[in-house]
Amino acid sequence: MAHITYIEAISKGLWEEMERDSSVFLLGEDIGPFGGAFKVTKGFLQHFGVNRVIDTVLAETAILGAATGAAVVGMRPIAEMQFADFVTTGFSQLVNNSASIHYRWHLPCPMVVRLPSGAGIHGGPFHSRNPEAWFFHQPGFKIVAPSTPYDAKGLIKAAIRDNNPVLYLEHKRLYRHIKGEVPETDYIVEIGKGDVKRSGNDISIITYGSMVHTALEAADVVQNENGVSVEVIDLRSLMPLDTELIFASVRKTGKVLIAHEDNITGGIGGEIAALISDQCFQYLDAPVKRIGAIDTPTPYSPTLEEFFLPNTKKVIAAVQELAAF
Amino acid sequence: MAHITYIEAISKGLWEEMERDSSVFLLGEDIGPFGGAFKVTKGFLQHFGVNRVIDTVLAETAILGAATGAAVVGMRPIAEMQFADFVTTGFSQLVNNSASIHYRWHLPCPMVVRLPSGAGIHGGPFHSRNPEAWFFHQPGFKIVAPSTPYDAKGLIKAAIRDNNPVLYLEHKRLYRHIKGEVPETDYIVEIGKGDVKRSGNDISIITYGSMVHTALEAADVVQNENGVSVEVIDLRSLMPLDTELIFASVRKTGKVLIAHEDNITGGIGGEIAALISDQCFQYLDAPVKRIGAIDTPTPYSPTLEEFFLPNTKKVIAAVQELAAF
Amino acid sequence: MKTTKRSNPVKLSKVNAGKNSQRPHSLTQKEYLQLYYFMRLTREFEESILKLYRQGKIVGGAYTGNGNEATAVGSAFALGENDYLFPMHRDMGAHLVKGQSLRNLMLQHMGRGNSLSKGRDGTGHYADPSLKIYGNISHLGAMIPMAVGVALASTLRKEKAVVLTYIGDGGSNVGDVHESLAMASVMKLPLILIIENNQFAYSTPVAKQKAMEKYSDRAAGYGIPGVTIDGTDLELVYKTCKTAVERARAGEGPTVIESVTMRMHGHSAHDGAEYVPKTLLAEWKKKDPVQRIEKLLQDKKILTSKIKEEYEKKIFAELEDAVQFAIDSPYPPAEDAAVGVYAV
Amino acid sequence: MKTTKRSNPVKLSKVNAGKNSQRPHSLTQKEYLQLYYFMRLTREFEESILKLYRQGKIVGGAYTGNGNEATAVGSAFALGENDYLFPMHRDMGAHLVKGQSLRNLMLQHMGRGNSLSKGRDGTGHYADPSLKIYGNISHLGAMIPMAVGVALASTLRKEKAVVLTYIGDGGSNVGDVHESLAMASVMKLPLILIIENNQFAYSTPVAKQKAMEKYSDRAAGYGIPGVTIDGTDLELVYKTCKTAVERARAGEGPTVIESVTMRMHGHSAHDGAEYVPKTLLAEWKKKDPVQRIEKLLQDKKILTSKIKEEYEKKIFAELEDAVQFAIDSPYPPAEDAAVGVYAV
Ligand SMILES: Cc1ncc(C[n+]2csc(CCOP(=O)(O)OP(=O)(O)O)c2C)c(N)n1
Ligand SMILES: Cc1ncc(C[n+]2csc(CCOP(=O)(O)OP(=O)(O)O)c2C)c(N)n1
Ligand SMILES: [Mg+2]
Ligand SMILES: [Mg+2]
Repeated sequence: MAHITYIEAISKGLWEEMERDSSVFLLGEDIGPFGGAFKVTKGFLQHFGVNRVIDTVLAETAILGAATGAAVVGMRPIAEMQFADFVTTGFSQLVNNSASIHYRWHLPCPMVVRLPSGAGIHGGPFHSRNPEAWFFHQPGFKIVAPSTPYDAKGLIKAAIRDNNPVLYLEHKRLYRHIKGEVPETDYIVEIGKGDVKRSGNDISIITYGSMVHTALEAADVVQNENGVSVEVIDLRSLMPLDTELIFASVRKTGKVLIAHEDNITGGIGGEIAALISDQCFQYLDAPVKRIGAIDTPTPYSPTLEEFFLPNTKKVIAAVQELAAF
Repeated sequence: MAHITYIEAISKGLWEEMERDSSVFLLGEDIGPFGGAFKVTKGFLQHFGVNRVIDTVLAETAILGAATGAAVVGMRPIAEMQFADFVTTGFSQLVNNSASIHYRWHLPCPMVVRLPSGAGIHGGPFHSRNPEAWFFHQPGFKIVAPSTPYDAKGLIKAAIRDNNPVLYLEHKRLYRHIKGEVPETDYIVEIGKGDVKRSGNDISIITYGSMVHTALEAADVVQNENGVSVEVIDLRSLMPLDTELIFASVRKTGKVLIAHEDNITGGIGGEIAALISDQCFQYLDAPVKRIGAIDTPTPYSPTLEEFFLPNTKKVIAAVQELAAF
Repeated sequence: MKTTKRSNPVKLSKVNAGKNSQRPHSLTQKEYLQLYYFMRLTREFEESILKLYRQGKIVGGAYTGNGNEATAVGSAFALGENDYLFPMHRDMGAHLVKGQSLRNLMLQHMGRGNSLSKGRDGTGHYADPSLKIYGNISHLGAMIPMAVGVALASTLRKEKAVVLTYIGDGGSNVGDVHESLAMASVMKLPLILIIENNQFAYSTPVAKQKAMEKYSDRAAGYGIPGVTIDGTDLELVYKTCKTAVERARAGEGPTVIESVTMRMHGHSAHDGAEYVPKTLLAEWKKKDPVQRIEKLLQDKKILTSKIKEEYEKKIFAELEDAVQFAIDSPYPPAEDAAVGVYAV
Repeated sequence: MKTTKRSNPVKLSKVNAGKNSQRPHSLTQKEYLQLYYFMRLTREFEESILKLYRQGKIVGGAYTGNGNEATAVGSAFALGENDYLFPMHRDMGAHLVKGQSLRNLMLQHMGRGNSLSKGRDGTGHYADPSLKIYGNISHLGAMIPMAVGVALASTLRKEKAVVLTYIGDGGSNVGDVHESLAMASVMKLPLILIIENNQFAYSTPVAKQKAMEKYSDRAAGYGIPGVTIDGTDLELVYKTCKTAVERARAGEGPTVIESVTMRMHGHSAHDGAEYVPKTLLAEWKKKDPVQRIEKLLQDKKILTSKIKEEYEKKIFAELEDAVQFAIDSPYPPAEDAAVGVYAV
């Protein structure tokens, strides 16, 4: 066991998989000598060489398309977007090519796209994107969003071993703020399996990524202040969803809050709420509630961004409202 | 009143607005002498001239970006995507520039993007896209999807007069298969207002675009065969949603089927189901059900596409299931 | 169910000269005949597609490369077995030369369950790894970044295999093409891009797609060679591509070849193309690539009427077989639609 | 709340010579001094931004154009009042020349509620229609298609106004740039694109961004003029842009100008740029654009120490005022975040 940060866990996972499988390689902007904008691949070039750690031209369509092509002929590329926001510049490659390769061509497309995501760092409208919902709607992707160092390492390794295009959402605010125990030994976190990060009986919070920590903080507060027992489900995988785990929790608690940092409208919380309302209809003691960023671009000023984002206070209020229902 | 097709209604609406406002102009591929792949702008070049009907290079990013730029300085561009599918090639311009111009710059961005959408014409994976969900999730767009000639004309005129980027989804299968009465006199259909296309008491079908006709067919069948009274709500506007109208219908019937041609998972039906489950919790006598295309790319073979798409039979089955609940 | 591959002319066992084609630029008699065979095969195949389209036997639209046969056939003929092909919608001849069977192509056009895409997509939209053919998608230019990725994989794995791909005069303006050439040129990847300038992009004349004289003028903007050639001259296409292939194989990087041709048919089978000046068609008809090679080989006394008849018999027989085979093949079972989004 | 616009040097009433700048290429004494003033103003403004960044007073990141001042100032100086400016993140000098006030720029960098973007975005990311400045977004290249649209609007409305925009050596590879040049060249739009080749894209040396010799080599691929110039030579930048502006205004279409400079600072204030060879910086330091123009004007006896002091006094006073004004200005009220997604 090592006590490491979220970002160290990602690096370790990448490193181990590159050691294990020579068909794995990295491509992206400034990932070589510089080690990447967030230093995730620091030292990789020196160890793995220029054929495994490839600095590209500044061109996301080329990066994502090249990763797709290389994957189709048997390599295992890992493409880094410098910020998740810039995946929009190569959007067509992912939704038109990568996602449907297997359905159309019956060939695996084992690629990973690393997406440094999320707000709360005063990045403004163009360095704060949570891009999951667009790809969640496009059949063919797997999407993961770890919240802890353990999950971050286990999921990057699983993503690399998966034979489908996997979008790996790594939250920038968690990079250096979250530390945790991570095995030195080889392990993966299975894609499609959520995790009960806190068990409780009164209310289920279904969440992922950065909001897991927000939910856990809120859960402690309402436990102490209101004696409300909250269960926190960390989805970990957004596609496929662990509906088993979600429904089991809902059947137990009967009350649900879905929380994500992404904008509410059209976010994946809507799909989850719809699934729960459909599949757990008889078990619901209250309407399924959702919390997320308000429906605006991510504003730049601290005051605005604070108002824009969900936070512990807002989650507590939502939980208390549900408890009172 | 003229009895005209859906596609004629779109053309008439465009024509009238171009006559009314000289700042309105068209740009796109093959829209000039050729009159567009679907002939929506046939005869426009001859009447309005090369400065109002502009054939562009084959480059959607340039088309959508140029429309955005022209709109920001006071023109009212209407960009045609030859097929909705190709909007992915200019995705970044829309979600990064157009959608947030007003929020960031406090300037109007009065542009319309025409999106010939939808499947059922054996177009295969790349000529059948229903693109609404991606943009539904991006704050800043208005999105309309008419189902009748009356709405098609009224909504294109409203879209052109709107000071925001409006995505106008025109369903290819409706172009020449749907005829209806359309006033010669000036009128608009207000964006944000849905329409009760059939009133009923037992079950509400919330739908839009091509599925409105499927729903109406199904409603007649279950009325006759099962004596079930179905209300069909045509959203017409997907963003903003007419939640008033939706909730009123749900409060009346207590049972809801949401139907769209787009893939189910992550489609806007999820958001609508979530809103209903939240806001109409006490009124629901059955779980909110959804029907749509299965979660795959649009397959090419007739047998596959038939299985892939929702149709009258499937809607009838879903309604009967709800009725029996 | 896999069906017979490569449609071979009588006695010709193999088109490609070994794994990494080292065929000299000058063509042997045998090669001339192979080329002629594939030119005719391409033309006759597309004619039968049009006939089937009019009979309502094609699912969706039908595209032909009439006028483009020399470009499609001559370019693919410069490839070796291990080389990769990313053809466009006017390049049926390239599919055939690379070894695709008429049966598989017919099955694709009729959306049958035993087609290479299993009916999920049509026409040339399929992949056949056994022949290293990776078809296009509808989005113009979108396959080129993937071709770059394959060229990168080939380089990383020291395959010495090259990647040949295509784009039209209209599609050349899509950003994907630019990003691909930027990446391929900096990485010196074994990529050959043929720009098929066939005078029109759907209804839009090429004058409305470009302000420069030649598409090959864009190559200098990436520091790579660019040439413009008469795309109806089969030998010239082959030799130009051969040079580019050898250059790529030697690790000297990408080449852009603008092949000037004419789209002799409508954009697709439903398009009457009234917007194309009759005089322009008449001009280009004189350069019909199939007639050109036929005349050349007759003048060279390589193509005898006996061989010609033999080939025609074979071609029509094969076509009949392929059409019948496809018609007799069932559509995929409906429930198949739900299967295969993910690889296991 | 609107704040004072254009930061004018002493006595200089107007920078732009009338609506559609017809200023001759040769610079008057007064113009030389205006240019010098804006060069110093740009340099000092960015220095104070860095100071504020280190003091934690800037929201988010801070970018400077140190080494790029002549390109930013000289290019914008070639514009008239009615011309449009789409500046990039190294072009603070262009904002200033086009008339933006230090107060507004400080407010932007500090995310204040009375900034032009009302705190929704930072740095140069704002629009000021009164000055025809439309800022970039973070996505490199994404503003250029919009600039093309403005150039189209200008043409359709017969404004005779030109559009000046910029991209970096890295950003030039983004597809948006290609599609923009393809459209602008075919439509002969009044667009000027300056490619700021400052040797690096973040940590990536330009040798890894291009295989051709010059970025201006790409212009021929669109049939438009392309030149490469020393971007530290203020006069040369101005005159080159002036020629391009007049060409565009005359309806002769776009021009690409590669301005070769050096990014003397890190990519942004947090970046130590250890990856940049010290020798390279030393080389370029000799060509410091601000020192170059200072020396030139001193040699020409245009810039006296008296004027220099005067300007410095004025600049530092204005900067102090702007900083204080911004610091004293409140952040927007939190609830503002929910307002203004749609125009009414
Ligand atoms: C990105 C994109 N935009 C638009 C289309 C619609 N479309 C299909 S073919 C075509 C014309 C293509 O012309 P060109 O590239 O010259 O190829 P050609 O058909 O002439 O061989 C168009 C506009 C498309 N397929 N992809
Ligand atoms: C489409 C896109 N990809 C990646 C980035 C991240 N990024 C911001 S600036 C930068 C380097 C830009 O280099 P260059 O274009 O040369 O401009 P410079 O900063 O050197 O002036 C990168 C990679 C971005 N902003 N946009
Ligand atoms: Mg063409
Ligand atoms: Mg640079």
